Order: sequence, then C-alpha cells, then structure tokens
Amino acid sequence: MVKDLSVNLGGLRLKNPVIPASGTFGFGLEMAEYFDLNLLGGISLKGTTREARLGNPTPRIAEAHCGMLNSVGLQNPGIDALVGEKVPALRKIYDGAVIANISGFSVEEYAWNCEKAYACDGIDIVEVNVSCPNVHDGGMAFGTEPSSAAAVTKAVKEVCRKPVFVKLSPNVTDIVAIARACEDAGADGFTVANTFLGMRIDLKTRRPVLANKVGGFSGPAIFPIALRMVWQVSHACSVPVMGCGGVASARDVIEMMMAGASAVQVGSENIRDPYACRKIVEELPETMAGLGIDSLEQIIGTV
Amino acid sequence: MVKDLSVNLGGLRLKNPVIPASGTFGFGLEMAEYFDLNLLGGISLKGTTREARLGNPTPRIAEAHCGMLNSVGLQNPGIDALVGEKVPALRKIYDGAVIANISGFSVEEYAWNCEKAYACDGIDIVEVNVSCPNVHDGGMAFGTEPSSAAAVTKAVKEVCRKPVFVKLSPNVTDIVAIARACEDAGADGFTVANTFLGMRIDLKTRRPVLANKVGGFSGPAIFPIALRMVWQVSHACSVPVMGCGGVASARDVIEMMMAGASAVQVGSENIRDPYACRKIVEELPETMAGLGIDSLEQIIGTV
Amino acid sequence: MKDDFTIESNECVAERTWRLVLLSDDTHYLFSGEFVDIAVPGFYLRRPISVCDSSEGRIVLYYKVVGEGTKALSGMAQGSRLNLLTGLGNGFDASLCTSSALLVGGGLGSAPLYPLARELKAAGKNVRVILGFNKASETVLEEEFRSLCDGVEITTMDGSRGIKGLVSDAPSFHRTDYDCFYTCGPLVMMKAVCKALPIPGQLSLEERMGCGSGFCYGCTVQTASGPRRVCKDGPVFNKEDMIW
Amino acid sequence: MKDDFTIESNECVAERTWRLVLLSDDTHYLFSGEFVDIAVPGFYLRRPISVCDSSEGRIVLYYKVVGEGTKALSGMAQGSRLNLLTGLGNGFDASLCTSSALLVGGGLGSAPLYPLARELKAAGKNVRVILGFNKASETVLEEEFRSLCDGVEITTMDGSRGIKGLVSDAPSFHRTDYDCFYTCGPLVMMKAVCKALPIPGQLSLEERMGCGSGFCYGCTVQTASGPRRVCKDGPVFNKEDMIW
Ligand SMILES: Cc1cc2nc3c(=O)[nH]c(=O)nc-3n(C[C@H](O)[C@H](O)[C@H](O)COP(=O)(O)OP(=O)(O)OC[C@H]3O[C@@H](n4cnc5c(N)ncnc54)[C@H](O)[C@@H]3O)c2cc1C
Ligand SMILES: Cc1cc2nc3c(=O)[nH]c(=O)nc-3n(C[C@H](O)[C@H](O)[C@H](O)COP(=O)(O)OP(=O)(O)OC[C@H]3O[C@@H](n4cnc5c(N)ncnc54)[C@H](O)[C@@H]3O)c2cc1C
Ligand SMILES: Cc1cc2nc3c(=O)[nH]c(=O)nc-3n(C[C@H](O)[C@H](O)[C@H](O)COP(=O)(O)O)c2cc1C
Ligand SMILES: Cc1cc2nc3c(=O)[nH]c(=O)nc-3n(C[C@H](O)[C@H](O)[C@H](O)COP(=O)(O)O)c2cc1C
Ligand code: FES
Ligand code: FES
Repeated sequence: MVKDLSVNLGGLRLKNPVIPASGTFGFGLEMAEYFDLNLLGGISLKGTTREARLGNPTPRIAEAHCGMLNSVGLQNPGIDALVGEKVPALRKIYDGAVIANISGFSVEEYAWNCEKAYACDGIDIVEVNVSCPNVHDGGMAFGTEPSSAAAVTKAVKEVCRKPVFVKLSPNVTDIVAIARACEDAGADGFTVANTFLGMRIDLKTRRPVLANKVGGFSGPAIFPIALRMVWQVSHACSVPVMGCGGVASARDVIEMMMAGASAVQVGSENIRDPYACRKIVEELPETMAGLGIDSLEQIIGTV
Repeated sequence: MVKDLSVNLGGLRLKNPVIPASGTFGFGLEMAEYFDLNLLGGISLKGTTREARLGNPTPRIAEAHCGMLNSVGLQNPGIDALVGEKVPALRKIYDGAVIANISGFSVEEYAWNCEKAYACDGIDIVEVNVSCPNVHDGGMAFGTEPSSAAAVTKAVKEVCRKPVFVKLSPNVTDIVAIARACEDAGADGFTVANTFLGMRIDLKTRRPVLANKVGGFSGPAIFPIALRMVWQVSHACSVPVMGCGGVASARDVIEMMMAGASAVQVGSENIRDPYACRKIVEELPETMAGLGIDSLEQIIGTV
Repeated sequence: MKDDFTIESNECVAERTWRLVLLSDDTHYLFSGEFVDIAVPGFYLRRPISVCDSSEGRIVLYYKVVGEGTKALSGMAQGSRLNLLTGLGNGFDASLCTSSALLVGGGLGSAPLYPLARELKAAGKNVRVILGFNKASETVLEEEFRSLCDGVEITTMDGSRGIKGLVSDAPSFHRTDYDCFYTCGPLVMMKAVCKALPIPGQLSLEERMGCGSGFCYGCTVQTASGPRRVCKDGPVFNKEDMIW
Repeated sequence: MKDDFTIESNECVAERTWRLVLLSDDTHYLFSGEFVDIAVPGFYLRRPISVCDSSEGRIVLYYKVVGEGTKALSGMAQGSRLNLLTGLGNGFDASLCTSSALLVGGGLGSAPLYPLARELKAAGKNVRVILGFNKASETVLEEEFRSLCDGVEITTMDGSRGIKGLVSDAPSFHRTDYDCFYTCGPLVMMKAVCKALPIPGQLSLEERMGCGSGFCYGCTVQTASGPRRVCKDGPVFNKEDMIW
C-alpha cells in the first residue's frame, strides 16, 4: 500500500514531515550539491538577525557522547541578505516550505526582522528563536520567561500575518507555562526545542573546549528530553508543534509524531551526514509498513 | 610518582572522589559480592522516605541513546529500616563515607528523616533529594523553586548537625538561584544533579515505554549539561559540590573535578557494569599520570 | 560474573529466531532458568537472555529478533566479542518435582525449559513437554526435547504444525499424573496455565531491566509476599507468588 | 561525496603516528590539501584528516594519535569498514608557483604537502622541502619527499635527527630563489614562516569542525576578507588572508 507521508503544518501541506533544523543546513543553498532538496517537507534556514554577525570566536564545536556542542553564535549575513538574496536563490531550486528562523536582541528587533520576513514572498513560516543559548545579551533570555516570550510573540504577530512558530528553549523549569503564554499571545505553533546549555573541558589544556566556554548541546543524547517536551506542549496547547532534538532516523520521526509533533526537524544529524534527511525520508515508507502505519498524519499525538 | 587521590568533602577526608550515586548501588550491601567496597571514597545509598514504598508500576526502565530512563519511584523500606538495618549492616563491611539519600513529601517529612539519619552513627553525610522526578506529589517540586528548596534545607539543618548536601534538580531555568537560596539556608554542599525528565514511546504498542509515562533520564548523554551545572554552581557558591551525571570513566571524573566538583558520583554506569566504580578508581592513577596531575584535590575548580 | 565471550556461531534457526553459541576461557556454571545479560555494542543497556544450554566455557542461547538490539546482535559475525554478565537470577527448582512434571513453553520461553528437562531426567523424573508457537516456521528445540523427554507435543496458533490452538489444547495438558509444572512464555499463556493446573508450579517472568543484578530495583514485581526483583529474586517464581 | 572504505592497512610508522590505507570501489579524485572526514565508530563527530596520497579507489592518510578518536582509529584492523566524506576543502594552488617553491611542513603537516610536491614536480617546478619534527622518532615521509624533490631538510627540536631547531633554522629556509612557499603545521610555525618569507605563500589551517562540508559555520575564521569557513573556503588560505 502506498504510504501517505504528507502532513498539515499550520495550514500548509508538506509532502512529508522532515525538515532540516535551523543552523544545521545553512540556507539550503549549501546543500543543493548533496541531493535534490525538493524531497524535503520544509527547510528551516540559518538563524538571522537584523545586522550581519560574525559569530563567536573558535573553537565553536565540541564533541560529546551521542551529541555535540556548538557556540556558532548566530553568524549570519543579516535580514536584508536573507530576504533579498538567500530566499530568492533558494526558491529557484526548492518548492517546499521555507521557514525563516529569526533572532533578535530586543522585542523591536524581532518585530523588525519578522516584518521583513513577512514581506518576503519565498518565506512560508516564520520561526521565532527565543532560545539561542549562544548570544550573551539576548536570545535565550527571551525564551526562559513566559512574559518575555509572550512579549516577543505579540510584537511579531502584530507585523507578520504568516504562521509564526515560536522556537522554545528546553533550559526551563516549566516549558508548558512558556508555551501557553506564547499561545495566548497569538503563536501559531511551536518548535520544541532548541539546544541545551552544556560544556566540555579539554583535559590537556585544562580549559573549556569552546572559546565561549559554554554552548548549545544537541544530538541523539537529548532526544528523550525533547520528546517529553513535545508531548507536554502538544497536549497542553492546541497549535501544532514541530518536534526537534536528536532525531536521526525514520523511527525517531515517528516517535516524535506519536508524542504530538506535526512535523519533525532534524538538526545535528545533518552535520554527521549531509545526506541524513534524504535517508530519513527514504526510510519512512518501509518503517511505516513495519509498524502498520498508512498515514503519518494519523499518528500525530496518539500517545 | 604516587598519585594522591584523596579529597576533602565537607570536612571528611575521602580516600578518593568516586562515589556510587543514590539508587544505582542499592544499599551497598547488594554490591559486596562484586568487589571490596572499601576501595570507594563514599557510597550514596538508595533514596529513603519515612514510610516504606513499593515504587511505581513496571515497566520502570527504558533505554535511550547513551542513556536510560527510570521511574523506580523511590521503592525503599523506610527510614527506620535504613538507620536500623541497612546502615549498621553496611558499616560492618565498609569504612568509607556513607551518604544517606533522603526524600520526603513534605518539609516535615524531610526533617523527620534527616533527624533519624543524624542520630544514626554509621551515616557521615545527609544528601537531601529535592529533585526526584518520579513521585507525583513531592520530590522534584521542592527542587524547582528557590523558596521551597531553601525551606527544606532550613528545616533539615535545624535537626541535623551532619553535613547536609542538597541534591539539585537539573530540570530548572536557573540552577544557580536555587543553589544560592539553599546555601543561604545553610546547605553544606550540593550534589549536581539528579536526572532529567524524559520520555520514550514504544512504536509497536504506541504507548509510553514506562508505565509512569515519564521518567528520569541519566547516563553519558547528560554529561555536558551536568558538567555545565557543576561549573555554574561551584563557581557561584562557596560550599563543595559533588558532580553527578553521566560519569563513566576516570577522564569524566577529572573533567567534573576541573569544572568544580570536590567529589564525583557515578550512577547509571553501575547499572551497565556492576564493576564500574572499581574500574574508575583503578584507572585514575594512570589517567592522572597521562595528564600530569599529581593530586586530584589540586585540580578542583581549576577551569 | 562479568566476562568476555567469543561468538562461535550465530545463526538463524527459525523465523526471526537465532541460536547463539558463545565461548569463554572461564567456566561459567549456569543453571536452568538462569540468564545472562549481554552488552550489545552500540546499545546502552544489556539484553537479558535465558541460558538454554551450557558446558565448561560454552553457552548456548536462543533469541528472537524483536527490536533494535536483537537485530544488531543477529548481525554479529563469528569471532566477534561480546561482554556478558552471567549467573544471573534464580532458576527453576527441579526438586519441586517428585515423580512427573509438565513443562509448558511458549515461543522462546521453551529455551530455559531445556536445561530443566535435562536436570529432571538426570534425576529420573518423568517429563512431558508442550511447546506452543504461532506457526510452524517459528518452531525451535523440538528435536532436542524429543531426544530427552517422555513426550513432546507442539501446538501452533495457525495449525501449520502439530495441534492447532493453544498449549492448553494439547492432549497431555489434560493428564492428571503430574505432580508439578514449569512454564515460561508469554504472560497470558503462563497465567492460563497457572489457573488451569491445580498442582504446584513455577513460572519464569520477564521485565524490562536495568542492572539485571538486583541493585537498581528497576524490575520489581509485586507478589503475594511483597515486592520482588525479577532479576534477583526471580525470574522464576512459584505460582502462589503471583497476583494475577 | 560519502563512501564506505575498507582498511587495507593501518600501521604505526613513527611515534604516535599511523599510516592508514583505504580502499573503495569508487574513484575519488583528491587534490593536494584536500581532506576527508572519517566517521570513527563510537564517536559522534567525524575526524578531518588530510589526504597524503591517492589513486583510483585508494587513499593514503597519516594521522597522529592525539585523543580518544584517533586512539580508537589506531586500533582498527585490516578489513574493517570506515565511512568517509571525501573531496572536502580547497587544496593548495600549484599554479601560484612560477619556477621554484619552498614547502615547509611541521609534524604531520607534512602529509598534505606530499601530493602538492608531486603536482609541482609534474609541472616541472623546482621544489625544496623542510620538514620539522620534535624528535627523530616522529619523522615521517622523508624518503617519499627525497625521491621526488630537489632538496629535503629535516629539523628536530632536540637535534636527534637532521638540523637541531626550528624549520627556520634549516639552511634552505634562507635561500632567496623561491617565488612562493606552501606551509602546513602548527599555527605558531606557520605564522613564523609567513612573517619571515617576503614572497607569496599559502598555508593550511586547522579548526574544530562540525560538518566539514561548509554548512554548519562551526569552523569560521576571521580573515582579511571577512569570515571564512576553514572546511569549505579553506583549509588552504593565502598568507595575505591571515589576521595574525
Ligand atoms: C530473564 C529474561 C530472560 C529472557 N530470555 C530470553 C530468551 O532466552 N530469548 C529471547 O529471545 N528473549 C529473552 N528475553 C527477552 C529479551 O530480553 C528481549 O527480547 C530483548 O531484550 C529485546 O531487545 P531488543 O533490543 O531487540 O528490543 P528493544 O525493544 O529495542 O529494547 C529496548 C529495551 O527494552 C528491553 N526489552 C524489550 N523487550 C523486552 C522483554 N521482553 N523483556 C525484557 N526486556 C525487554 C531491552 O532489553 C532494552 O533494554 C528474556 C527477558 C528476560 C527478562
Ligand atoms: C583540515 C584538517 C586536516 C587535518 N589533517 C590531519 C592529518 O592529516 N593528520 C592528523 O594527524 N591530523 C590532522 N588533522 C587534525 C585531526 O583532525 C585531529 O587530530 C583529530 O580530529 C583528533 O581527534 P581525536 O578524537 O583523537 O581527538 P579528541 O580531542 O578526542 O577529539 C575531540 C574533538 O575535537 C576535534 N579535534 C581535536 N583536535 C583537533 C584538531 N587539531 N583539528 C581539528 N579538530 C580537532 C576532533 O575532531 C573531535 O571532534 C586535521 C585537521 C583538519 C581541520
Ligand atoms: C551548529 C548549530 C547551529 C544552530 N543554529 C541555530 C540557529 O541559528 N537558530 C536556531 O533556532 N537553532 C539553531 N540550532 C539548534 C537546532 O536548530 C536544533 O534546535 C538543535 O540542534 C536540536 O536538534 P538536534 O538535536 O537535532 O540537533 C543550531 C544547532 C547547531 C548544532
Ligand atoms: C535506577 C535509578 C534510581 C535512582 N534513584 C535515586 C534516588 O533514590 N535518589 C536520588 O537522589 N537519585 C536517584 N537516582 C539519580 C542518580 O543518583 C543520579 O543523580 C542520576 O542517575 C544521574 O547520574 P548518572 O547519569 O551517572 O546516572 C536514580 C537513578 C537511577 C538510574
Ligand atoms: S534489573 Fe536492577 S534490580 Fe532487577
Ligand atoms: S565545519 Fe561546518 S562549516 Fe566548516
């Protein structure tokens, strides 16, 4: 039997739920040499701020068991380059959902960037990153309090009529309280979740591996925590959730969807293997068959 | 050169910093058949409540990449059996530091149990678990707010003159705020940290693997997050910290100590390998030699 | 006891069923109903598998490929190394039987009954065996039991081999000359067996395990005599211990 | 390109230094200064290693055991499989040289200079090489370079082989007939070389990497012409690009 991989995400129909996560797939363009991007349900682009940013000093990458740390620190060419160059170029080769990932250092900056993203034809969904652990004076701070996360959401919703997904931080006591505040402020959905704040030390130099000392921890290691959060948020809120955190296989995609995810983002696994998303999309039908699943949409939130 | 493995923990001299973590080494007695317990710096005993508890329904164990989930739910014979039977029996075969791990469902219960532990000769340190994610009506709730964690600490300190280490929850936005509140309330040290709240789903049955749905996630997967928290808490507070989370090798012990831990607890790794702590203690001298370390005490908090 | 073993052979002997023979330099004394805990490379927890046969330095296991860990195990080649904890659990108590026993296995639950049958026969007991499978292609150990016991009946759910139906549909299930029974297999089957037979009996439980060695309290089952660890107090329990 | 390779040989050729020969069914065109990214089983991130030699379906790598990943790699036996990303990075530009080049390698930084030397010699250029090591026991590739180049000098920090001292203590470092230089090795060495030599030159950088393929922006280095990815825009950069 032909398997139905398509899902509805905030009113958009995606051909499948597999979406490379922001920051782990560049602006899509870098990946076109690896495979035909059109097999992806969507692409979340690299996090973008108003001004171009050089990012943090190196080393920016550290390794861990079943995961990695990064302190890239939102290196990006700025919102004007995103809407003026990157998205139009990607649109020439890609017809799926394009998700702009927006950061900021003030509520005004978030709104400014999202307004630009709203005005850009090629962008389907705006993902508001209130959870980047790698920028000292902004980013995660907004995502760790219901009030500030809601303030960002509200400001963004006032200027952006495209679906707004708030990307939540997992480094919180009560992710549901933050999600509820954002939903009340108009969020159309959530990405659950961003990276965990982590650290590694180089035993030889006796210094942190990362120049920035701490960084965002991601990869299969965080999967059970991300899954629990997807389950909590999707059951507490009525807007759709994109599951994100440690997904590395078709089975992981299905587990995230059973927990409540309408679509699933794949992050670090791309970094281990640029072909990871293609592999996952290709494995899905057989994995579904083995589990007696005909349509992915039917399993969303069944647990 | 002979390596000095000994450390000072809250006024006690331990022969080495390696301590099996609570709940992963029974009451010590179960492990005596595996190796001579006297090679351990200390032993943290299974978490104990006032009344005996049967624990949660099974399945209580789930697997993950580089880690495991448990929802044992504090199955234990109660505080009277701990001080009356378990500790005296352990003392017959063990001369290192004995750490009683105490839980409760009210501030009064914590105080009650700790008073009993204080009165028990064989116990050296009381570890107050305000962070168990597996009991619905207590446990972790106390550890997720500075005020309630401090209230437990204060009540315990009033009745217990032995060193009191508060075992913190990692499932919080700001672990430093909670640690500071406990330090102000008199905590003599911290164990950083307990398990992360996580979840797994059985794809075949389409139900959570754990009967309790969610459980505590532990193992090497959480090491970088635990390490970051050890680093934060030990630098923010002036009392000693026992590092705990994902430690599985002598190298991990050293990394935790460089981050600020005065001693290091080994949890899940015992479950994979009952001989894990012995292996780690035995590996330490050679690992120190390779890194040019003569005394473990000298590396504490050097990063 | 913890030890490294070398894979002597690892082959598919029935549908989704593998027979694994392991060798070690040390002798591991293993009793019927005991299990080993296998560290499958790449997986965090060990996999508990019952011992089906053992002699000095050599053990034989049967396992079903049900998930990722057993799938990976089935792909391991001869000569590969595996780390095992051995000698885990309390096995069946052969002394329960005075003269005649019924052994009821469901699927690979048949495996731990095989060394028990040997023990009982060595003690001069009369041993009848019923092995239930889903279908003919999943049948294992039939010959081994036949060469040893006083009667072996096979049942399959689809009738593709032996008697069609449940183990309780086998004629010898209804004989009255047993003084005790031993059973291992799916819980529903063991429950039915325990309820149907009015004689003393033992059954072997399965539970998701952490340590497999009695100190993590992950595998606790509530019994008539209080909480018990399947790995250490079991896996074999008396029928009377069960709260169904 | 991603491909599975088989280990043809993996042997210790100098102190803590291994030579790894890999085979694949597919042809990988590899240029001097390019690198591969090796998935070492059990480790999350790949290990970037420069290509020292390659021909159809066969590549030769030299690596130093410095940490856990390379230690595990050094324990892998002939016949084992390794997954590699190949063809990564922009190699050295041989066309920079009009007639005579100096190649300065430090430690295993010598490895990527070897295919460059071949390219330059094939193009009829005069090639002199200085290889610096800590001590005699770490020396590698000396014979390979000697059989190819117009002059090879070895320096060691402790004088246990060749000239005692830094690469800049080698006599040929002070010749003035080169029109360009190429260098790979420790950053301090490359900095000294770039500062000392007034001619155009290229150097190869190292940085902790995520993807190794240009899309994670983990390896960014700030250059005179803005932020550049070591893995994709490098690892070879022009001397003028560096902000020391
Ligand atoms: C005492 C005992 C003896 C056993 N003897 C045998 C035997 O002889 N032959 C055989 O084929 N199987 C036996 N089993 C069941 C066997 O342990 C599981 O089939 C196996 O662990 C599944 O692993 P997996 O990685 O393929 O499954 P996965 O579902 O991928 O495993 C995930 C986790 O769940 C655990 N798990 C899954 N199913 C079971 C189960 N039924 N029982 C306990 N843990 C489970 C795994 O060990 C692992 O920790 C026995 C179980 C126990 C408790
Ligand atoms: C473009 C490039 C080419 C290289 N070519 C060679 C070569 O030909 N031969 C050789 O011996 N080494 C080479 N290196 C260095 C080599 O990648 C590291 O020595 C190796 O990754 C160390 O791995 P480990 O697991 O032993 O160390 P660990 O310290 O255990 O590794 C932990 C993490 O840090 C990374 N890391 C550690 N040291 C380095 C380093 N110096 N550069 C980049 N990442 C590092 C590892 O890849 C891993 O992700 C090259 C590096 C780069 C960037
Ligand atoms: C190198 C790197 C860069 C990232 N950059 C961003 C970013 O710009 N914006 C963002 O919202 N998340 C960013 N993330 C987080 C990922 O999108 C994702 O939420 C996280 O890695 C967890 O998923 P994973 O475990 O599948 O990697 C980044 C992650 C990595 C590893
Ligand atoms: C099976 C199991 C039972 C546990 N029981 C307790 C407990 O009773 N009290 C407690 O404070 N922590 C308990 N813990 C948490 C551990 O002590 C430790 O904090 C945690 O597992 C993280 O360390 P690890 O990654 O080394 O396992 C338990 C952990 C496991 C795996
Ligand atoms: S599995 Fe640990 S006590 Fe049974
Ligand atoms: S390592 Fe990812 S961009 Fe260079």
